[in-house]
Parts: sequence; structure tokens; C-alpha cells
Amino acid sequence: MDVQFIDELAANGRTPLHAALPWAKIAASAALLAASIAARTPSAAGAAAAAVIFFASASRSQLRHAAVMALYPVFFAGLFVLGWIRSDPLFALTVVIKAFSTGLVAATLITTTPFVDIFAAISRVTPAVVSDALFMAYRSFFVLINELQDLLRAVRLRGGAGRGLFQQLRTYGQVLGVVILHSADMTERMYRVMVVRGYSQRIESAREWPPPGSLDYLLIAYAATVLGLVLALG
Amino acid sequence: MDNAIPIDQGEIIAQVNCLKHVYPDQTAVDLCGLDFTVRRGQRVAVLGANGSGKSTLIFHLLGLLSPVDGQVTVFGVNPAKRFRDIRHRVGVLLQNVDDQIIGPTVWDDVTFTPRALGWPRSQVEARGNAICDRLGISHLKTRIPHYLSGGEKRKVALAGALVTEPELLIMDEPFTGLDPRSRSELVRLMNQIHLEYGVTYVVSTHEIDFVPHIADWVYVLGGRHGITLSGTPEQVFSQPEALRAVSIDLPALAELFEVLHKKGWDVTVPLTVDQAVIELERCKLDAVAPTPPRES
Amino acid sequence: MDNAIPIDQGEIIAQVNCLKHVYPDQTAVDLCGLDFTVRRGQRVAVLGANGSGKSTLIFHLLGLLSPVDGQVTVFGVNPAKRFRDIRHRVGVLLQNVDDQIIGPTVWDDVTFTPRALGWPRSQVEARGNAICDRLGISHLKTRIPHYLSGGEKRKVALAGALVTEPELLIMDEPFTGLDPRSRSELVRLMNQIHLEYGVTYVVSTHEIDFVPHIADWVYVLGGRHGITLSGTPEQVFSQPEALRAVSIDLPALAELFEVLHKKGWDVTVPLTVDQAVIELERCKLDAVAPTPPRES
Amino acid sequence: MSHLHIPDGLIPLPWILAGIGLAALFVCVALRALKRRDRAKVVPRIATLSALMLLAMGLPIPLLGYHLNLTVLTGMIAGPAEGFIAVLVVNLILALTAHGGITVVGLNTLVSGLEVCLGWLIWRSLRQVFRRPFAAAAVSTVIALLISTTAMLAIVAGTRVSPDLALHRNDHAEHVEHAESADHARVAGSDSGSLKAFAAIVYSAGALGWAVEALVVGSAAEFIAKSRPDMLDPGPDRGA
Repeated sequence: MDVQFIDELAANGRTPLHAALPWAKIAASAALLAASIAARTPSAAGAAAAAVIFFASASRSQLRHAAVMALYPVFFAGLFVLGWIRSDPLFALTVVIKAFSTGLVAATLITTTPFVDIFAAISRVTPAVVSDALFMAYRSFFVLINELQDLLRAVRLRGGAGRGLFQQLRTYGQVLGVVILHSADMTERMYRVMVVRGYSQRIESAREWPPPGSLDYLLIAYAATVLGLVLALG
Repeated sequence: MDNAIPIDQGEIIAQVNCLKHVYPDQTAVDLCGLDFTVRRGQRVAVLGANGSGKSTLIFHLLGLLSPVDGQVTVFGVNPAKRFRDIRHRVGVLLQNVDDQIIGPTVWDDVTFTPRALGWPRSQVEARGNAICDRLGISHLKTRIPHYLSGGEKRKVALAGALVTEPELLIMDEPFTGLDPRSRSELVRLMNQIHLEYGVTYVVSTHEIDFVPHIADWVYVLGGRHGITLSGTPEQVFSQPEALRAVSIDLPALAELFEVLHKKGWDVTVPLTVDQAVIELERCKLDAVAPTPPRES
Repeated sequence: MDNAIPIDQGEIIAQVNCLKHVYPDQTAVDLCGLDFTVRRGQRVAVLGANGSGKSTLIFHLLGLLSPVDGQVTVFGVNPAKRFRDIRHRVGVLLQNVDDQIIGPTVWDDVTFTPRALGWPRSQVEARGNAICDRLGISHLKTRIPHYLSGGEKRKVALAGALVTEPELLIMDEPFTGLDPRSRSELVRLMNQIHLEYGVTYVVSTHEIDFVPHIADWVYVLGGRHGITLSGTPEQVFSQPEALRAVSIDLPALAELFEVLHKKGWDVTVPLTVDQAVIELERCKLDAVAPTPPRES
Repeated sequence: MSHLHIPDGLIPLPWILAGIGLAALFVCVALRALKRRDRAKVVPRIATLSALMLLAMGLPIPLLGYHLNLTVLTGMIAGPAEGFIAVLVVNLILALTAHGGITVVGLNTLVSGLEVCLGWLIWRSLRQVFRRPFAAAAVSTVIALLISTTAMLAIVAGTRVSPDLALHRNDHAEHVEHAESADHARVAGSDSGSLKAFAAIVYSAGALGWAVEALVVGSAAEFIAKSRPDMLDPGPDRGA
């Protein structure tokens, strides 16, 4: 899972889905997610998956990245239903398809909508400490990942992580130890900044959006129709 | 760039007297030499090598540390106890710019403090827009901070510090991590802000070369007694031995003129290239003029 | 400090020809102007503003990046493919010193590479001790790197880079984050190592002031064609316009002499304060001497 | 794989709601415990720990399909209250990146939260037993992950007495008949067998993952204990 890569896709992409308003995408994604989960038969799940793929194809070439991301829950779903493949293959198939379409919904949303906008939506329903931590975790991630990459680069240039898996994992542990030490210093610096800048209530994102356009209404209508059809199909 | 208005008098807005601090690991910092005073309208530089106590001084001014001994006063209050009361009057730019941007987007960050202080929305908008325009970052407003360059991040952080139109701006090593062009740009901005908003500022730095361009009053930290020198940049730079004693080397220009002076040239230490040219031309004229060169 | 031994000939140990690189985010770096060549025994500086491609060049030399177009050769091999084979011959000092010290203690860190390469214990001990002595950090061996000063950390990292006695030392912005004293100390150490071990080095920097002290050959990066200038520091500094075109400002001394030259003084741009004094004294003597001052 | 992310579409609605409710309850408990502390200190701590967990997941472990979690290490450093909120933050981000379901954020958070709390508890008691922080941390990691994996298996077993029940639990009239008639037979026999098979896979594949995680966490803990022992000191105010 490469948060940095996902972030770049979302921030720098120029596709119809990128152009849609975040709340419209979030609403459409919620409906598609519900449709995917509500499907109870392989055919309904398959129909939902097809609808989700059609939706995701609006992100053009990014579809393949989202599809790759969606393989991860497929892998886990496969693991969970491994024992049922013989006794109830249809059940197993349904679960795997559902894992793929729900994964693709999430992956499409996150690769076409900057984290910031999604967090802003989440922060409306979570306590301040949680949403602030969410925003700051995201910032910290991008500061710390540079550090981790530098350290791994240094390890490589300085002779490698060592011979054998055991030694390599030990070196990784050491490298993480370094990052953890630095992150503790960073925590201290962030604390100072928050105090002097007057942190008291909560961190907010006040991005302003143009009024919704036809694309936004179209997305929502499409997703709602899919949900309705899947519910009707059973 | 040198709009220096040396002010030795005027309202004192910050003062530190014989400060002593002990960190949890028992490192003691003693800033008990000269008094540290900031007067309204001054541009004050705190110059010192790493570890000389610059950050300790800054942190006390901001109420982030509480002294073991000595007194700190900013706008008449003890910042360690009542920084809240003076927060809107003090803008802050800390050392590591990456840790300083809290807001998820540039605009969220720039307007962080006024929103935290509960200002009305219209005022937040007006101030935010004004400062973004002023610092030339309006086009970055909707951007996500981690895609900005180092120089852009600095400007965003500066905008966030200035958005409340503070009377006092405190900057801890603002040049760290910037390349020479971004540094010159920052120097220009600092002076522009000083002129336009009349803001008083205190800036800590180890980059002696910038001091003439950013300060009309300098405190030099180092040695056993903390604050060892103070004065205008001219006054401070004319004491190379005292500076070297606290591990600060003169800028190349000042060093050149110090050598020339020792060799008997009748020159005073210049702060800028322009001044240096004037000094040298005068010397050369003296040399060719009928009056004998004043060899000492 | 200036033990410059300009070498235009000799064995070529690293070479970059018309390098083109495209980063994943589609930023393209084109280093296709002049060729980049490092000869044995040279002290090479790569000078450029942030974003001019210094790190890209360094990363290609280290095999951390693979070029889209062009050729990179270090000790006769393509480092992107076979850096393992030349690892013991190349020492590396990366930009952020905090992100390259891995060992829990100074000694663990200094001896990291020979241990990773599986050297016998006795040799690890001997080399580790020798380099710690050389760089004056023997007293730090058992210390925890996290608590060292910036200058001390740099020395530890340098020791870690030199412990295998590499023939080529590559340093990416080694002055970043150091205060002026630590920088001078590093300059001294770099030259000492160059003299004692005969190590060839390549150092990237945006600090033009140090270039005369650390390099006998300079490559200037920037502009459309990547490598726009190369030559000895004297040659490069005598082209102020070309430097400014790639966002590099002259050091204050050079700038002063450029102005003097324009005003008709018969001076050449000096690299050090000592040279500057000699130039000025000569000019003054010329001025008082019977021959008329050469005003242009 | 030292710990499983439950995907969407597998767990029936009541369990999903119960998971969210229980996770919310624990978050409330954690927030209450943190109330006395300075928020400007707490938030950056939670944030950096969350960021570290996300980072560790991206570390290229040379074993296919494995990644680190650092939940146990988070517990050791932050204690249960901050640690629980940190894993919630991580699970929210993971859900958004299709790395664990969106609807099961609650259940996934409960499982990782359990690891955090166990890590904190076991580390505190084992520190006195083992002389080397490496051993104490590594053993804490293995025990915590073993228990959390078992808890996760219990969730799966609990939700899936019958696969069809899982699929049809919320059915209305027209499906009830089908659900009841066809599936009673399967409930007792093959499903317990399936669960056993599943458990066998999870424990055997998991054991390798625990070993990897234990080695890394042990080394990291050793490094921190050497450089900044105070960070791993189970101070009295860290507990919830």
C-alpha cells in the first residue's frame, strides 16, 4: 500500500472523476458500496461489480491502479472463504466478488479525491481529537516517509541491510527505531507550534467548492440507480 | 535593502533579565550577561553558534519554557503564564518549516490562528486574502502543503504568522534549509513587512552574512555569560575578536576590511558591497591625492 | 587551505554523458550540456541552486537512479546495475545527516559498512579505530548519535563513509544544517582527507563561498542544458553573468571585485581574503606610483 | 499477514453495527482517559504514531504478502488510550485505500486495538522478566498477535455459523424460506470443518508473520531502549 503514490494520483490527476465535487463522489461511492454489499447472489454481486467498474472507468487510465488496489481485499476474502470453496462455491464466489467491488469503490474514491477532502467529510462525524489526529497523521506521514526513504537509501549505499532474512529484519527494526526517535522530536516541535499558533478547538479544512454541475448529479443518479437495481434484484 | 532605522529608545515591548534555564537532562543555559530588550519598531537579530542558547531565548519569549531564574516580559506580561493574552499580538515562525504547517491546505493553515481565536468569518477571509496577496501565495491557497517547495512552505508559514497582523514577529532560524535565492527572497520579505506593517521583529540566526540586511540591533550569544555583545551591526562587526571568542566568524567582507585595517588602510568595516566600494574608492582617492596616505 | 592541484588529465574514474532522467511525477531532468568527468585525485564541486539537478546527478553516480537516456560510468561499471561491485571503493555522505546514521552507538555506526560487507572482526576494529582517531571522534565511540551536535554527527557520518578507505568520496550538500564553525571544520577535514588518503571527491553544494576552499574543479548546474559551466574556481567565478543566469549569486568578495573592475580598477576576482588583500594592495601601490592609474 | 484485515461484504450487518458501536465506546473511554492531558501534546503523539504504523506497512519485507503493523510497539510506546485512537486513525486510512473494509472499520479497529492494549500490558510485565528489551518486546509481540488472531477467528466463527446465514441474515419474507430449508444441513457438519481449515491456515501463515513482526519490533525496541529509554518507560500516566 503506497499512500504517497495514491496521494499523487489524487492530487495531480486530470480525469472526469477528479473534476467531480468530493461530496458528490463520496455520496456516489456510499451508494455503490451499499449496492455491492447488499448483493446476495453471485449474479447480483456480478452486476454490482460491473456497475462499479463502469463508474471507476471514469478515472480513465487510473482504473488499473485502483483495480490492483482492489486485489488486496480479494486476497483476504479468498483466505476467509477458503474453507467454503468446496462446500458452497457460490457463497465463496459472491464474497470474493463483493470484496473486489467494495475495494474498487474505495480505491477509486481515494485515487481521484485528495485525502484532505475525504478527511474533511470524516471529521464531521468524529470527535475533534480523532479528526485532528487524522489530519496530522497524514501530514506527518509525508514528512516521515522522506526520512524513512533516506534511511533505507543510506542502508543500501552503506553495504546493505545484511545477509539473510534475520539480519535484514534486525536492520529494518533499527531503521524504524531511528524514525521513531525522530518522530518523538517531531512531536515535541509540533506541540510547540500548536501552542504558539493557538490550537484549541479543532483543525478544519475550509476548502470551498463551486456549485455542483451536471457531472455531479449524474454520478449520484447513476449510483442511486445501481443501488436500487441491486436491491430489486436481491 | 538597508532601511535601517536604529532605535535605541522607544517603548520596550519585550525584555529578558538574567535568564537561567535548566533542561530536564540537566543542561543549564545561562543568559545572564547583558540584558535583552526589544523596542517597538526594531529589527533585532540574535546571533550565535548552534548550542549558544538562541532557541532557549526564543522559547522563553514565547512562553514555551519557564525560567528557573530571571524575568521575561512580553507586552507587559509573563509569557510562560499568560501567552494566551498576547497571542494575537505575537507572530511566530519556528525553525523546522515542515512541522509548522498544521492546516491540511495552504488556506487552512494561513487562517489557522484567527479561526482558533474565534474571529468572525469575514475578518478571517479578509486578513487571509490580504496576507496571501502580500506574500504572493494566492495561487497556492487550495494546494496541499507537502507538494510545495521549501521556499513556498516558508512563505506559507510566514503568512500564517502574519495573518493576525502581530506587533511582534519572532523567527527562529528562518534561513535553515533554504537555498541562497530563497534566503534573499525571505530577507526581502522581512524588510518589506517591517516597512509596510511596522512590525517589530526578533530573528535568531547563525548566518552572520544576513545580519546587516535584516537587523538594526544585534545581540550576540555565546560564552559563559550568555549575551556577550549587543549593538548595531556596525558596532558588533567592529569587534572581530569578541565574535571569534564565541565561535562566530566575520563575513568575508568584514574580514577583508579587518585585514586591510591592520595593514594600515584607513577603512571602517562595511556591511554591504556598496559600502565597501565607497570605502575603497575613498582610500584610493586619498592615496593619489596630495595629502599623504594616513599610514598608522 | 588551498592545496589545489588542478588536474585536467589522469585516470577518469567517473563519467556522465548527456544524462536524461524522468521522475515518476514526470519531472524531467536534463544534464546534457557539458560532459561530467571525475579524474583520480580531483576535488570536484557540483554547484547549483535547489532544483538544478545536483541530487539527480549524485544519485545516478550512486546507482540510486537509472537514466532514461545517457551513460553513467563509475570505476568502469554502470552503478545502476552493479553498484555492489564498487561499493567498497565509494564512500557516501548524504544530505540529511540524521537520516544516515543507523547505528545505536557511534562505534556501531562507523563500522556499519565493513560489518555489512562481512569483513573479519580484526580488520573492522583496526579500520574503525583508525578513522575515529583521524577524525578526532574516538572519545565519542560509545555515545548515542541522537545526542550529538550537528557537527559531531557530520564527523560520525564521514567516518562511516571513510572506514572502508574508499577511492572516491561522494558528498551531497554536506554543509546543510551546520553552523559556520562546523562548516569550516568540515572544509578542513575534507582537505586533510584528500591529502592524507589521496581520496578523490565529488561534493554537491549551493554554498558558493566554500567552493574555492574545497574544489579544484567546478561544474555549474542550471538552465536548460544542465551542466552549463565547468572549470577551475577562478575560471568559473570570472563569469558572473553566466552564474547569475542560473540563479547563483557570487560570493560577496567576488561581487565586490566585480564592481571594482567595472569601476575601472585593474583587479582580477580573488577567491580568498588573502588574495583579495594582495590585489587591493597592488592596486593602491599602482595608484600612488608614478604610472597613472589605469582608468578605463 | 501477522494480522488479518477483514474485507467488506463478509460480515453480517448486526456484527458490523456491534463492531462500530463497541469501537466507538472504546474511543469514548480512551478520550475520557486523555481528557486530563494537554490536547496539543496528545494529538501530535497520536498522529506521529499513526503515521509510523502506516509507514511500517510500506516497508519492503522480503516475504511475499507480509507487512508490518507496529500495533504492539505502538502500545508499548503510547499506552492503550492514545494507542487505540492511533489504530482507529490507521484503520480509517487503510479502509479508504481498500486495505480492509470500510464497513468493518469498527471490527478491524477492535482487533488492532486489542493488539495495542495487549502489547502495552504484556510489555509492562515482561520488562521485569527479561533482561534484554529485545526479548521482552519480541515475546510481547508474539503473545499479543497470537491472542488477537484468535479473537479475529472468534469473530469469523461467530458471524459465520452458516455461510448462508451470513448472506441472508437480513432477508425478508421471500428469502426466509430458501435460507431455512436449504442450509440447516450444512450448519453443523461442513462448516465446523471449514472453520478448522481456516484456523489452520491463519495460525500457520500467521506464525511466520508474528516471527517477522517480533524480530523487527524487538530490534526497534532495543534501539529505542538504548537511545531514549524514557520513551519505553511505562510511566504511570500513560495508562488509561
